[in-house]
Amino acid sequence: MSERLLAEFPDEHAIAGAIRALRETDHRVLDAYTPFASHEVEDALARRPSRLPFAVFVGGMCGAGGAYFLQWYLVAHLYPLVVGGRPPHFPVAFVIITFEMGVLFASLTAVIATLVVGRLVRLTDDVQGTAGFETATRDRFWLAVMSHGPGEPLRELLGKLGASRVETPEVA
Amino acid sequence: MSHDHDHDHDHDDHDGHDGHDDLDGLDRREMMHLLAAGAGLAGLGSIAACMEPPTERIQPRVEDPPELVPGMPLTYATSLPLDGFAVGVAVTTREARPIKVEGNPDHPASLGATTPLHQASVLDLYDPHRTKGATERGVPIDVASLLRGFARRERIRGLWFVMPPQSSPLVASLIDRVRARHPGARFATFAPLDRRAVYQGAAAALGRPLEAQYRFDRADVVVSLDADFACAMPNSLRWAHDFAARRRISSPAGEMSRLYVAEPRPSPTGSLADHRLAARPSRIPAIARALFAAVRGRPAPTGELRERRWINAAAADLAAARGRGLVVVGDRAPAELHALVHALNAEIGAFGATVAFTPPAILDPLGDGLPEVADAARAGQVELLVIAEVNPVYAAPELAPALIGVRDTLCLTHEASETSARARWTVALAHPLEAWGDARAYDGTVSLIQPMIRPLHPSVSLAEMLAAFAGEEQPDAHRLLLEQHRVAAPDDLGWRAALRRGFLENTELPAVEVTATEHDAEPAPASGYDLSFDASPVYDGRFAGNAWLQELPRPQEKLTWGNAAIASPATARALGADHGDVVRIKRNGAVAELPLFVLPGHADGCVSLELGYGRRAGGPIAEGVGVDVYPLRPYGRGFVTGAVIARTGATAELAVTQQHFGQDHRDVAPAASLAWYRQHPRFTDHMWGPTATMLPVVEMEPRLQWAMTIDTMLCTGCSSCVIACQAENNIPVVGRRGVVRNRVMHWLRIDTYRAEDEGDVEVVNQPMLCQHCEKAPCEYVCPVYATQHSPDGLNEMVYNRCIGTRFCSNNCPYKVRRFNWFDFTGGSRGTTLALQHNPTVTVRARGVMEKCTYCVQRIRAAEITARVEHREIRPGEVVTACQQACPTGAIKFGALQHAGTDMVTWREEPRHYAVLHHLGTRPRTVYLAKITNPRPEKP
Amino acid sequence: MSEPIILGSPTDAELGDQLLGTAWRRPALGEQRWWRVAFGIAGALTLVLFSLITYTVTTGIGLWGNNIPVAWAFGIINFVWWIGIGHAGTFISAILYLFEQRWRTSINRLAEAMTLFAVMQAALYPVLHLGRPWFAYWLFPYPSQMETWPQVKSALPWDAAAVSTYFTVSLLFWYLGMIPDLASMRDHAPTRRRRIIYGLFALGWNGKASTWRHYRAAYLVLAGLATPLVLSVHSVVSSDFATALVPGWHSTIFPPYFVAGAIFSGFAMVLTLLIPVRAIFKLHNVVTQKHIENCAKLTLVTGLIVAYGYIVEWFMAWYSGERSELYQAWIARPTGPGAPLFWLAMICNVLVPQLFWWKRGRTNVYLLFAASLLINLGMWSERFMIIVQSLEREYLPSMWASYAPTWVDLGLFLGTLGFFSLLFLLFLRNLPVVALSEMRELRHDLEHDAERKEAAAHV
Amino acid sequence: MAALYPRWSNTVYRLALLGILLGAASAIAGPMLYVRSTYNTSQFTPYEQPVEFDHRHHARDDGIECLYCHSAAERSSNAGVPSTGVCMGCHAQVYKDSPLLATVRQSYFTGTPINWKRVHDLPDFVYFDHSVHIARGFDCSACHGDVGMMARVEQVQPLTMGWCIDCHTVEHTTLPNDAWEASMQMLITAPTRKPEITSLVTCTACHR
Repeated sequence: MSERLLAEFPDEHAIAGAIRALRETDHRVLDAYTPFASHEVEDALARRPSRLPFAVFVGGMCGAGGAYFLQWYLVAHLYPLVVGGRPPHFPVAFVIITFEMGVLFASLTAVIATLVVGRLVRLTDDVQGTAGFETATRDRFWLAVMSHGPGEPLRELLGKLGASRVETPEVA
Repeated sequence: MSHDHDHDHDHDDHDGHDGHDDLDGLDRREMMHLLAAGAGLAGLGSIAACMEPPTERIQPRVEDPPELVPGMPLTYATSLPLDGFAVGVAVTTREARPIKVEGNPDHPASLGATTPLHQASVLDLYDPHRTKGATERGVPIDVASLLRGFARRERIRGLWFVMPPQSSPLVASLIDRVRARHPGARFATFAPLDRRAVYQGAAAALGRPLEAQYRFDRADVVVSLDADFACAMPNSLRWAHDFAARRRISSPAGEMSRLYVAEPRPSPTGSLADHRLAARPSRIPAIARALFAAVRGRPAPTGELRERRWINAAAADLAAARGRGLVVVGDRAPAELHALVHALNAEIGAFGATVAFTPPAILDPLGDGLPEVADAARAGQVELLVIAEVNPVYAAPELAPALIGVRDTLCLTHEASETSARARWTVALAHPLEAWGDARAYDGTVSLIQPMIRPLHPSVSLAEMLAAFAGEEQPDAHRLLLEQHRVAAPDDLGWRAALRRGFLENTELPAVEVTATEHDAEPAPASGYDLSFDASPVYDGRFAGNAWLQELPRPQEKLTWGNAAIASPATARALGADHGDVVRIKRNGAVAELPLFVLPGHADGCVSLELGYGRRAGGPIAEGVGVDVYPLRPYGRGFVTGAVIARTGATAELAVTQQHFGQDHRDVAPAASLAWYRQHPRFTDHMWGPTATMLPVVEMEPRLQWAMTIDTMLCTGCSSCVIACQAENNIPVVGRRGVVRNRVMHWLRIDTYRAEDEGDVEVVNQPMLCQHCEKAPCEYVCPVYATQHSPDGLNEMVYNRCIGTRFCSNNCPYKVRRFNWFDFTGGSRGTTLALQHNPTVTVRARGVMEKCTYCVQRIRAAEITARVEHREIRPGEVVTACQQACPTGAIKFGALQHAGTDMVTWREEPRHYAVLHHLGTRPRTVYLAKITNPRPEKP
Repeated sequence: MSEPIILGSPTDAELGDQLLGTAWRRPALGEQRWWRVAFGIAGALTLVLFSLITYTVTTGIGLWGNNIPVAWAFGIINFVWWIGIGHAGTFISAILYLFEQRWRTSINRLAEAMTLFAVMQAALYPVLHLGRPWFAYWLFPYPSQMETWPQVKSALPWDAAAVSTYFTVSLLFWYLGMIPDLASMRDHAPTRRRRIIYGLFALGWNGKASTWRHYRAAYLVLAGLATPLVLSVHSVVSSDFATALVPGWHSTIFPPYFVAGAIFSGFAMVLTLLIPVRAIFKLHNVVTQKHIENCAKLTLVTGLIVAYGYIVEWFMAWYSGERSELYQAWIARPTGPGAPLFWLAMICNVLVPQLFWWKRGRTNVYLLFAASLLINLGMWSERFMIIVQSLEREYLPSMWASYAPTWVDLGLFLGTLGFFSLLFLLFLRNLPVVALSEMRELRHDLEHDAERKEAAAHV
Repeated sequence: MAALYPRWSNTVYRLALLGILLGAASAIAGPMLYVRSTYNTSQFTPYEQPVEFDHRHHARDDGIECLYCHSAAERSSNAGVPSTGVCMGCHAQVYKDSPLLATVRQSYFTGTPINWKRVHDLPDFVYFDHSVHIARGFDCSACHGDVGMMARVEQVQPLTMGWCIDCHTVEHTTLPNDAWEASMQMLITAPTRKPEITSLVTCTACHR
């Protein structure tokens, strides 16, 4: 039966080496927990780059398109009042609000996507309660690994790879 | 959801009438109250507005008079007398209450025009501070019983009446009946701006007191000696119309009349003058004598160069235009000067051509005056003194002690006055709009006065008071009027036609053949400073309680709410004082301290003072505004000499609506002489014609395109259009502090531009109102469509949509948009003032922009009537309030498609121009440049 | 490498204790005398602000000094001034991030907080200066049963869209950047009560690598979006004047001139706030001399652009041949009513920044603090010059008038200063002043650079 | 260290955030709904009048023309409510002493007007003109509903600006002067809004 373990590493290089080493074995590296966005760990995990910018582009275009349509529909179609001798449909004047709404919806999409994809709208999760895990937001680097077989051999392997501490995650 | 103020706005101390503007009047109590409410209000604000609005009520009449359709205006003809002379007016009423006074087009003294006093009279009718009913020593008593008491008394000894000059046939017959009942009763007339000298002069020169009927439409050359005939004389409306008819030219080839004016203070007539001489009032007799001599061929030796040149030029023109010249002299001139001018007019052949003489419309013009009453009072002969409509304690301080001595005084007054405060009995005077009566116009036409509304408060007219003394227990002016004009019954067809017309036909007084005898007027010794006394916007003080007139900017000074010592820059330098410094004026023991108002074009060595201010009674609007200058004025004198003026070191704030009078090389109001205009007919072409624009042409539904044309050549600056606009469109008053802070609400203002070249001041009056631009800069900046363009070319202002960003006012280059800084109209809600509001125009709330709408309510009413009658709008059917009031007809309004109307023909004249044309706003209001007609070689 | 941007080489733990410690150091801010005095003054001014707002809303704009023709005065001056100050924060955190100016890391949160609080003061005025502020919602296209909509050819709905977008994006960018730090505070705050509160805002962050990946992508995208946004917002604010017809307003230099002026007065406010905060919390090791010098240099650059803006205004006024423009720029402003404020603007905006050509000028902290206050005073009087003086001397000489503020105007302006300080003091007390996770990342990057440099040196 | 938050706190947290969002949304949507509800437009609330006047009896049974009592509608902006004299025109003879008409008689002989409650109340800044609508052939029922069926008059149409605009922007010719259905039919079958500013839709048509 497979078991999930959490290993604490003193610094970036240690955890990066451990990740590369573990990838050769058939243990599954679930995720790393780092106090800051470390490039080394990211390269080591070698996951697909985030597709968030694409979502943001789509959100931005919807915002801009929707804003332009709304302005045209209200000002040029429903009640086409003439002001200052300008024709009711006056694209030059619609550009600014279109741009602003494009930026607004793009930003909202970015933040909401981050919260959703990062599953951030929560107070706690499965690893939060593990003993000593608070150092993950201080100076230590934690690694979550799913053992292939029983947990024991993985525990020693992690020790050898430089883990200063290995814990089993507490389901609070 | 609209947020209307649920808590009434009058929680602070003063009367809301003049707008809520006492910034430093904030007391601690109010501050704490607001602090406490502060946190709650933000949340409650929206919820408070959701409470169910109270259901409105409808109260139909019990019995429907056939002619009264709810919602339809009705216009009745009546007349408004002033010091004896009546002007026919047509009053618009809604739901049986008068809301707007307009001129009666058929009446000879009006021809459709009105003066500011006529326009503002409707506000006096609804003044909440009017006296109501009768009081005896302050204790309210019943009016009818008081009158019955006097009616029963016979042969009262020492009965004196003091009243303004009368021309009414009804009053004449009542006076005879009172004399019959009380032998020895004496009737004296008193008017602060007295015209006795006119009749004394006529008596001296022509044998008997006669009235001069001038024909300005036949006069090619007019010389005015301190006579503001276009604005401030009894028949000014008619004279302004006639003068304009002769003056206006429709092409460079036209023939203009020429106007010479010699006057101390720049006046509306003076602003049209081709040659204007700033002359001290004491110099006017000398100038007249020199002119008389020059006309007879002996050029004048006296006076300095400018005066001599002016006299020789005038004399030359008068001699050349024999039979088509006219010399006019102001009412306040001394009697000998009047006599001399009659002789002068005879000399230049004006008699029978440009001037005719008729018996005066005024009854017994040289009869008893106030001095006779004072002498009798001192001699103890006055038992019962009846003072009607006049205020001698205020307006004749010299004679007041004698009058106050009388034991029994009855005062018939419109509002609590200085005189009524000391009278034993005070009776409310009926306003002309709520009383029956008659009066003669200047030319003698008997004009009828009929009530527009049942009297608001128990009040009595002068005729009814006289009838009481004549023995009538229940005096009824209507019955008396019918008897006077021998009308069988009220529904007599002839009488109804007369009432509908407003006057009795061909009752004008016949002309009399006269010859003038020679007279000489020796000039008064000029020592110290001259003081000349003028009528003010509140006339002689009787209209001081009228907020519209108090806030009406004076034609040349643009001063409001109070008076000032007006002097020339040279006099100010001589006094070492500057604009706004308070000066002390002393003469024969009388002292007055007023701020100095420096006015270019004013005569040197002379100070102009305006009567009617510094009232000590008359309601909150009148009291304490300006300084009372009557003490400086000996009884009945138009001007005095020998005054001593000194700086006091203090300064005072002058509430003016225009502070800069130069054009700063911007060609805003072009003017030219006739000769120059003939050489360069297209001199305003750079301010006309289409302007380049990147904007595509916007097509809208084809409808009549409204536009306006104003001829600045005819505008005297008299400002009756400003008050007409205020009366028609419910424009509020902001009070003195509001004017000082540039928050005046008038939708139409008269911009006056002055140019000084070697001593002469050229003046252009330019009525400035919303131009209704086709490419309006105010429209595209409004964030909520509160202002936009209609298919018929109007720049529309929607008050209920405006949120008050005020960007439109910033972006309007003409600055014609006004803002409701406070709740200016809240004070009138619930008082009789609200009755004056025009129901077809929204009464604006706080925080909303407003501007001239070309009287859109009149345009839409005409549109609706035309649509209901399945026809097009007729040319000239829509008349704006300002166009209607203008005496010289300078404002023309109409549709561009109506080719035949004046508005369109005037537009094509070569001297047409648009103000700020280069900005590309394409205004619909087009102006015509001012043309003057100086002598070819400048004298 | 010129001066280092982090002094000493603190470990992650030391950085954490120092930078998070600002929120719970002993003695706590609350007990210190200067804090209580500052908080008292700021609280009083905030109370003055809200009572004057109520007084103005219930009584009318007439309480202010505005009149016709000067229909806009303190209301719009303060709006443009505050929103101008707000732009430096986004400039530092977004634009300098894109230019990989690593020194921006330690001051970006403080600047961004200043932006948010400044925009809150600014957003107050477009509603408060309305004649009928309870209908301000008509500026937004809600489904109205009156079937009437906002008029989008006017610059004011653009303002409404721009300012609300700017506030939202700044708030998101600031909050997103703070989530990792809030997580650190949730884990290391001294008392359980504080840790629960921080936990509420930390959204359960625990530094998962996959989340970091999306986080960094989102942060980069937001920085990318905020850059054109900050340039567009003040261009839109300048379009309030540039699209108008008033002489002195309608010139094409306004958008760049206003944006430069905004960043110029923004950096001045950053300096005004940074210097005292650095001294109080002893952040000299992370906010080094180089940061202060860079802020001074950027202030100088943007100051010169503002000076260029003035020159173009004068030249265009003469070059246009339009009498009213010439009179406005050459006669009305230097000699007309309000001329002292014109000269104050010229001195403070053009002469004062020239001090920063000299190193001594850029490093003397007291001189910088004084210069920053003067610059903001100058920028306020520049807005006065543009708005009020232009309206006082317009096209028709008959409507020339002058303006004078009332005590309500001054009270409201001081009130906004108080409310801004109140918010800033609360920020200093409860939230990490410097972005901790970004500083750690910066420290590690600097180490990698050092190692790579050594490796290159040995080869 | 013990877990700071129990597991269930996540769901509570998400519900709280959702509550805040919904609260904000309802703060915006709430007034919009209220404005369209009959509380605000005061529709379908029969007003209790000082005199129990029953239109069903007068208008439908006796077939009295609307314009007989509301005679001003053809010539003026204001339709006008009949004066007591108009009532007494018939009721001097018919039902001379009916108790229901006590108020009318008392008003007629003492000269005090009857204090009716206004049912169709437009805001003061709106200038509606009856005469031009009648001239265009509109029947009273188009806006007032079928008064002939009402015991007490109530407001049927919302009389909101949107409602007026829907009619004013539709391209229509003069209407045949028939009953309620035709005018309502015209509204339903009308082609879509004609996007052009005509004299009917420009603001000073109704706001002056």
